[in-house]
Amino acid sequence: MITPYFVIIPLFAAFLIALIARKKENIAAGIALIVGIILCIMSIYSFVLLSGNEGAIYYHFSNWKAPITISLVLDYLSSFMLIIISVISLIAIFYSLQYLNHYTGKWQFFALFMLMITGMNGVALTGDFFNLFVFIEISLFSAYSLVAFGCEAEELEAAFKYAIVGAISSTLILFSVGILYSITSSLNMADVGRLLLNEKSKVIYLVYGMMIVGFGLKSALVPFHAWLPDAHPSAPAPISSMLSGVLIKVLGIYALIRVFFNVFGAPQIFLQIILILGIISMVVGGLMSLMQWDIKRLLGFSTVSQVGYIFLGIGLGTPLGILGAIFHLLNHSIFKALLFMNAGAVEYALDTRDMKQMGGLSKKLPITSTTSMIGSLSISGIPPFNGFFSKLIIIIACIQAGHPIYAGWAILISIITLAYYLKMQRFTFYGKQNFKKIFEKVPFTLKTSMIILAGLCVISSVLIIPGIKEVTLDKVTEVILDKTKYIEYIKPLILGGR
Amino acid sequence: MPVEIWLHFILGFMIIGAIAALEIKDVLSAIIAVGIVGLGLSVAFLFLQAPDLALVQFVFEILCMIILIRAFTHRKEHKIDLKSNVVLVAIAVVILSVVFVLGIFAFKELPSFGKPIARIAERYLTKGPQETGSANIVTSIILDYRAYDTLGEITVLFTSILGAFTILRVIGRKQRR
Amino acid sequence: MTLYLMTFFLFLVGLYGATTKRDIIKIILAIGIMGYSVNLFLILIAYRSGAIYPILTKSLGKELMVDPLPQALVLTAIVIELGITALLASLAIRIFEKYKTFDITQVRRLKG
Amino acid sequence: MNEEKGMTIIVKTITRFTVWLIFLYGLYIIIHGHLTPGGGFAGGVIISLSFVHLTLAYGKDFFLKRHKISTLHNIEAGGALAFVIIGILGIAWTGSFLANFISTGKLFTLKSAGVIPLLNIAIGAKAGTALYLVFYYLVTHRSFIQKSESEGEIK
Repeated sequence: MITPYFVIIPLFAAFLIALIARKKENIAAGIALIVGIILCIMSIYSFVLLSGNEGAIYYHFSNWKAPITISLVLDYLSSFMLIIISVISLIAIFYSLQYLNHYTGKWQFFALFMLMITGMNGVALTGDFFNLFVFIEISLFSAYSLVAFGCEAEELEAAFKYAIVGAISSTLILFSVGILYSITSSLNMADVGRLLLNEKSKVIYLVYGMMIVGFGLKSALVPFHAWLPDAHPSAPAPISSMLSGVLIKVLGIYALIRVFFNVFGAPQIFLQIILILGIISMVVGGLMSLMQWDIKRLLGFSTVSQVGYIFLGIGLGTPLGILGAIFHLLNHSIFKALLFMNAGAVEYALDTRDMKQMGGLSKKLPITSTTSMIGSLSISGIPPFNGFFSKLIIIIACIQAGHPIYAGWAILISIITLAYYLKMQRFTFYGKQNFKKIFEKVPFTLKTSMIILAGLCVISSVLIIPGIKEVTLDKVTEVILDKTKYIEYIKPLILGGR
Repeated sequence: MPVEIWLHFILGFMIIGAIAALEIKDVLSAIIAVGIVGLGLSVAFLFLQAPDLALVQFVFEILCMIILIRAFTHRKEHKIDLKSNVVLVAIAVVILSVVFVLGIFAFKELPSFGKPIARIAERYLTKGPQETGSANIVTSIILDYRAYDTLGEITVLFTSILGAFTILRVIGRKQRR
Repeated sequence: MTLYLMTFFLFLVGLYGATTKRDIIKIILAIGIMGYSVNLFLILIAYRSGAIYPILTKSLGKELMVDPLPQALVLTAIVIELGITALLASLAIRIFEKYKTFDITQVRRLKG
Repeated sequence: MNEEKGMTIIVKTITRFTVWLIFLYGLYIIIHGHLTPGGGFAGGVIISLSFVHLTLAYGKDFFLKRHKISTLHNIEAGGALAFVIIGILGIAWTGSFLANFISTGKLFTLKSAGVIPLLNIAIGAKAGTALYLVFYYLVTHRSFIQKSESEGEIK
């Protein structure tokens, strides 16, 4: 049973780093790297393992049965999220080995990084509402600290805003969990889903509202997005790519999908709200990105816009829409991580994030420039790269579901995306040279990580080829759309003993 | 007097304390007002038959007050007569009142006070002591039935201490050349 | 029912403070108030009329006890609240060092 | 309140008696967590309050002369690690993480409830030191950092 080890291993590593590696930074980095590799192998293995276990593995703690104790549910959706978490985090750990040369406190960085992975893995696996809240808090606490890692004024300010927003949203989620417990007297997600089938009280709408606001704040949907363009750029580059690439997806989008599709059974009012908010965030994020001159802020607003695409796909509620959303989620985590790492490399070389002080870098930093070009083309949806396919699926799904206007918006924003990324390329890597001198060359681990991610941008398009699609993305889509399977397993165990 | 009336009294007291804490000008008084709200909560826990929580809330409140007072009140430069933005306050009050009115309709549907469903609770109460050997059933839940949550809890505490330690480094970045 | 509504009102008071106040210390206190109200709500829904605390003693027989599960949850929630208070306080101290003020409207190098 | 030297002689004398009472009460709460109200966390907070009490009365340097801050860090991480290790031992004995693998014993006696008292002690050690560390860092932030920089503890 490998399920609990996804949480135990990084947790153990974090405590171990705090115990033995406080003065020895290389040991801390080594432990983190080893854990990253182990988790990466385990997560891919878990996806393979599922096909032999009818698509779901359940694990119960402390030797008790489900509604009494906490259960972990490993199905294709969880496994998919685990793969994203572990692959991106492994690359981010590798990237930060040399990126952290200019920071103090390496061991705190790696310990907090391990705790962030613990929290996200816990969220992806848990089958219990209160446990979801606890693990959200673990990953958020480490995220606040890592955003403020540089201890500059702006970073502290961004971390404070993020912490306030995070605390409000977590409190809302806890309140709604309390209401759910009151009407069902259970905390297990599957059990709650089963009991809500014949529950017709109005208070459930209050729960919907609180959950949408709570998880919407975490995933930066537009009325709740104000913290993201501050918090994500302020962090060190590997953390920015973790936050934008993985954290908001696990805490916001994954949690919303799990709660609303598998537990509440995709109520129509939820789909409508998510659809509208998704389109608004797509448009607002895109337009705001056009006006940015700080390279990382531009990427931050771009995240808001791309998250809008994902929510558009989810809000359609059709199998094709959800397939597109899932695929775009994977792709976005790859190329947004890549783009933040590029920005980090540029910042490492020039010590500035202002695009007006760059220009003509393509000759000095050829690898950074090339990989950044690949990332930009992917995110704006140019054919050979993965972003094209996921956006295409979402647009086709819009037309198929009878919303051609939404498809039009998606195409328009895709063009705007291309425009602001071309602007970024033009002012950063091409055109007139505006910087004075390059402080330092981009080190080895930074280059390697960027090349790997750029390779993944091309490779992940393979997932959409018929034949491979059926065993990967379609399985994930099935889990989301099939509510009965998720809640079924709890039935024979009601109030069971050991 | 029945428990409900006492609780109404304590809750009213807590609401007044909370509003006072948010509106008072002086930092020390505001922190103490919140401390009173927390101690009111501790008393409410006693009335609601939760002695574990009353104890934890009580000591937690003392520690929090000591930390906040020592961390914030010796900063002489700080003046706290800040006026909030009137437009923002108006918007917030309108939205929150709407939410409150919606809440009136929603909370009617909850099981009424004093009559919870307590489906799983029966299981814990009847079999808990025999199965875990702990006379304190709350302890048997947090350390046996749901010990994984407690692991999460100590991890949260660990993270926040490590985070505070990280944030309080004086020098975050080394000088660039 | 009125008890639930009063708790909800306390929650909204905290939310009001966290969204409108300008002073960083007041915002931290408001977050604390929100936490209190949620904890109280969880314990209110666990109460059974005429029940006693869920701890066995030798002299007691089989008496009605309150729901122990929310008490276990609130124990965890209190610790989490303590963690967020500590983290916010340390952030506030550092912000005061850098900006020399606790006024959130002047802590504004970022435009978001 | 003078941070360096602490409070007056009266406070110091009374503290000398009360601090042990507080500390022992915290220990009692931790050890009897499975029998009476309280538990690891409540007891840990009380123990940390006794340290806080000392620090407030005697000034912030008093405590550190006796115990180095890194010892406290070790106890904190060690307590957390002990919790995880007890959980992993559960896997080894019964196949389930955090399982109660020691026999539960007789109800109402101190030596009952299997691993619960051990977990309580681990939580108590962790929470007690952790909360004192938070207090210490927040209250003595500036001077602590300068001092440890000169000692080379923080690079």
